[in-house]
Amino acid sequence: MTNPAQTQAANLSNQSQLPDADWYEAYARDRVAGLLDPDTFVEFIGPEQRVMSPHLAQFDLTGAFDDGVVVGRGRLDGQKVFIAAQQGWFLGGAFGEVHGAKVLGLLRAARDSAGKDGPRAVLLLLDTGGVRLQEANAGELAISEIIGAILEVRNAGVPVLALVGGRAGAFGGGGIITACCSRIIVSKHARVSVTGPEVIETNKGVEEFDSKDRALVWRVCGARTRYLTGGADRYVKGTIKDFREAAIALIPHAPPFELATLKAEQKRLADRLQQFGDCRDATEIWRKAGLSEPERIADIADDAFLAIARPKGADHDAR
Amino acid sequence: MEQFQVRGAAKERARGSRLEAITGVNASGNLEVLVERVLPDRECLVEVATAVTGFREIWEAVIQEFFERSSPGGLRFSINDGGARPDTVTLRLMQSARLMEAE
Amino acid sequence: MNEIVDKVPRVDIPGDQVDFIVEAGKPFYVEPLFTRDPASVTENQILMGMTAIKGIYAEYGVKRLNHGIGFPTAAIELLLPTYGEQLGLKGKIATHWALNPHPTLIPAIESGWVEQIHCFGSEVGMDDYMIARSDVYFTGHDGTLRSNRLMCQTAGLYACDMFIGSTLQIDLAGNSSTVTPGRIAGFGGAPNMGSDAHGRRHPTAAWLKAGREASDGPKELSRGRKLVVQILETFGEKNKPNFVETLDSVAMAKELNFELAPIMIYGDDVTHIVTEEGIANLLLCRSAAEREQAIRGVAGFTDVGRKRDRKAVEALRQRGVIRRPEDLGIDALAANRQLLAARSIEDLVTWSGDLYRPPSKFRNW
Amino acid sequence: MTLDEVLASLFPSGHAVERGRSGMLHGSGKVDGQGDVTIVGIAGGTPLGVDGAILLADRVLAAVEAGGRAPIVVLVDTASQNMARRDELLGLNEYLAHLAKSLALAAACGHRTASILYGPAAAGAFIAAALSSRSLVALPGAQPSVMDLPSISRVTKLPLEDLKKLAKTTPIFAPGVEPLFAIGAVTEIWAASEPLALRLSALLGKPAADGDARDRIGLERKGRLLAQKIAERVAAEAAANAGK
Repeated sequence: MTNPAQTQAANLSNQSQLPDADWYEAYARDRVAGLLDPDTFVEFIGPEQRVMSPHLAQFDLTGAFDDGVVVGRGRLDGQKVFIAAQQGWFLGGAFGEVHGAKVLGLLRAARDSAGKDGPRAVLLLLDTGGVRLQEANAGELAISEIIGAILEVRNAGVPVLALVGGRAGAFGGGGIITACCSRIIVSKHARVSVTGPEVIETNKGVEEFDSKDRALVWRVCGARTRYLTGGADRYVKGTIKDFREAAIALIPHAPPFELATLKAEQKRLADRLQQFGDCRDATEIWRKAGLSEPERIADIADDAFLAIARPKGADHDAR
Repeated sequence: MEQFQVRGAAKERARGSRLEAITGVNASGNLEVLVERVLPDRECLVEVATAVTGFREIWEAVIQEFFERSSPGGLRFSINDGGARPDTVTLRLMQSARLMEAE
Repeated sequence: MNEIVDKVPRVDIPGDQVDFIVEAGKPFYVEPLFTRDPASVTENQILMGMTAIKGIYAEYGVKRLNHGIGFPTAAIELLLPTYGEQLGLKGKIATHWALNPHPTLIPAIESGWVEQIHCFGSEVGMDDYMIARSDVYFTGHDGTLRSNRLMCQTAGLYACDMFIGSTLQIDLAGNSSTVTPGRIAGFGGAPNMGSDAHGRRHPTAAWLKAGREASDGPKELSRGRKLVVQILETFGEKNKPNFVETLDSVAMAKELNFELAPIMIYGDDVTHIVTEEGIANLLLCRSAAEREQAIRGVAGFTDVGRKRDRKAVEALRQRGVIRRPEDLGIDALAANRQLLAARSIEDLVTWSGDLYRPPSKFRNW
Repeated sequence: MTLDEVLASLFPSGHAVERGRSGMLHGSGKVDGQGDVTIVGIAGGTPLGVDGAILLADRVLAAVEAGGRAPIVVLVDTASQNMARRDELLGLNEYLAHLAKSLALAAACGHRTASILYGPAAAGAFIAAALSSRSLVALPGAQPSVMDLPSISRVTKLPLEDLKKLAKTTPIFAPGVEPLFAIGAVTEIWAASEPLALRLSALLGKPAADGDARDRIGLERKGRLLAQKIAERVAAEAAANAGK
């Protein structure tokens, strides 16, 4: 009787509980409030402005007052940051025209104000299935624009962090956006991927990918696999505070966007193909990487998982 | 999809001084409610956009009872609904009214 | 059978009762029927759970009980170590259970709420946990559950002071059924759990209190009553009302020429109905008309609920027949998922000391 | 157009293009007025997977490292990203991002980048190979898409016929060159009858817009009416709040 689509969001009326709340369950606004220093968040184009998607009505869908993304500025450990948080509950957090343009505008503002008085970092709280099919072209293009803008922000010397741990994960263009950021923070529930398991199953058959085998889904796309192979930089336990602490720690250690970084990434990704290119399951990768008890890694508790020494190369500046 | 308004009279002005609040989310079986303190003290209004048609009568009953119980004078509620059940609608309306009680 | 072997580790069904054997060649798929994902528990189910704990469990001091498999009772299981603890009810309620191995009861067990559980059958993924908690679960010498179905049915009928479970439809007399158009579901042990055994003679405080509420006769001669509680939201999936004038099972019985309409629990056995609107205590009703208004009075915005006689319902509320959450001192807005002892399957695994192994379909990691 | 036709008409003054592993192309060509340009690409409708993306990125980064400002032309005839468990397991998102980053770095280092679409390109492959250059040209045979209509129909539960009708009234969701041109994703559409070499020379000779102008173009073409205004509104609110 469980249905992931019906998973309930926590409605947190008590703001002081926020830092200890589960990232996975929290609404986008609660994640923002709990992540930043208390009462420092200022929203841009707030919900009262009702800047909503004009494209959903023709699909017989109601919209959201913020089109599923909250953008604004605030302070993190006293430092200025810009922040965008997707609402994974609304249409799977997918990128549409308005949604995408809000994130794009935020990134451009960060780029244009980079410097002494500008933001110290941009935080992207991704929770998305990718493109919103009802406005697929606008969503796809927005993703490309956002990728370009992230790289411009990085080029201007401002780190961009991806924080992923929501129910929708970071799929499709959201997965590509994640990997364009300077640093990536994930929690246990995160899935970072391009093609969703259901889509692979529909196109290639259940033998290729049984999307109902949820343990397999997480071994292929999940946080532990990404973290152990260098697809994510930090693996945190699930509270909002855990994400906050990791973000604070990572901002000073963001790799620059330059040729040396990309050459290192080229080598890193080529090495991965050479080492693990014939693997079909994460347990095979973990075995090859010399980790002990690879078949248990997906099941152990977070503390035990964090005690594992990551394979060589998984901790890197090549992003 | 269906859109409509339900107006009501309130016995008194809603407590607190907060000007706006938002709660819930437009998802399957859920709804988001945006509340704004923009009306005269004795008036209240709920604007509904719902994905599910044919339940207007129940919506009106739910909202009128909410007006009676909470007396949210001066408040305008705007709803984006993803097919929530009446109990969830009542809960979200009450939650949003409670948020406005903050000073 | 999955496999034919020379010697089985234990005997559940003696060989002389078996006429045919088919080796399936692959493991038999067992549906995890009793597993409810805490992630799907709603705020209103939490509110109903709080209402039930305070207005029924605490009110009657219910210690021996059986739970159905719905989400509202799963919410109650998850509220015991939190909300129940806040109310100081540990050790005073819900200590002895006739219950399948519900994973959602793990936090209460680990918090020391539960003294004993007799299970009808087993549940996928719970084996290692039950072996480790043989102090609570009634297991055999090899650590596994015995097949206790018959004993549990008897215990449910005679020994339990309360059955509480969900249903899909309930009528104005309190009859309930899980048959709805297009969906014919069985009702497992509910008819047995959810009926008052007139042969019972051993008293408990809960049983006696329920009996006295139902009786106007001399106290010394009033018998006890089993608490039979239906807990349900006023609307079900796709906004279908759960309260109806006539059960769909009546029409179905006519259509299929059944001699008996499939009723899960008959109205005269039901003692309480709990919805998000509050509790209707049918024990305190003295006429069919009163029962009807008590039921309408908790039926929310369904047609049945909106056709209530408002004055009669208010009078019932004054008498305590109907109790709203606020009458019990419960703030509906305090019904928050943060109150759940576990909010995910993963939390249950943690509570179990990694002994509970959820089926893959429940994983999100 | 076939690959040979594309190469012949774009680079009549000469080209040397190798077809490598995984359907990947690399080499160089001569463009009048622009000198040698780097050519990379995907041919034959090959899905873009981890193996292909890493090869393409390698060539792009080599061009950046070589210095100079030689233009980079990306020829695109792919399906979508390779939909396979193995590719996802290995982190396809990182490989596609790496390709997008390499093309962005090249542009930032002064290389004129242009993707030339002469076949299909969908979803993630469309983002990484086609949309990551500063210009995107559609040749005859180009079939850009995010998601095909039957799939959109399945997800949105709207009948295919209704979607087809709807697609005539808005460029916002339907596949094809025209809608993607209207929203600003496709920079130019070239017809087979045109002198393609001249058009390429003109395109590469024109400096890329200062920054990403696709939202402005989408507005000018009336295909994407909101994006630019909203991005500007966010930036304006951010500026009004600056220093706080």
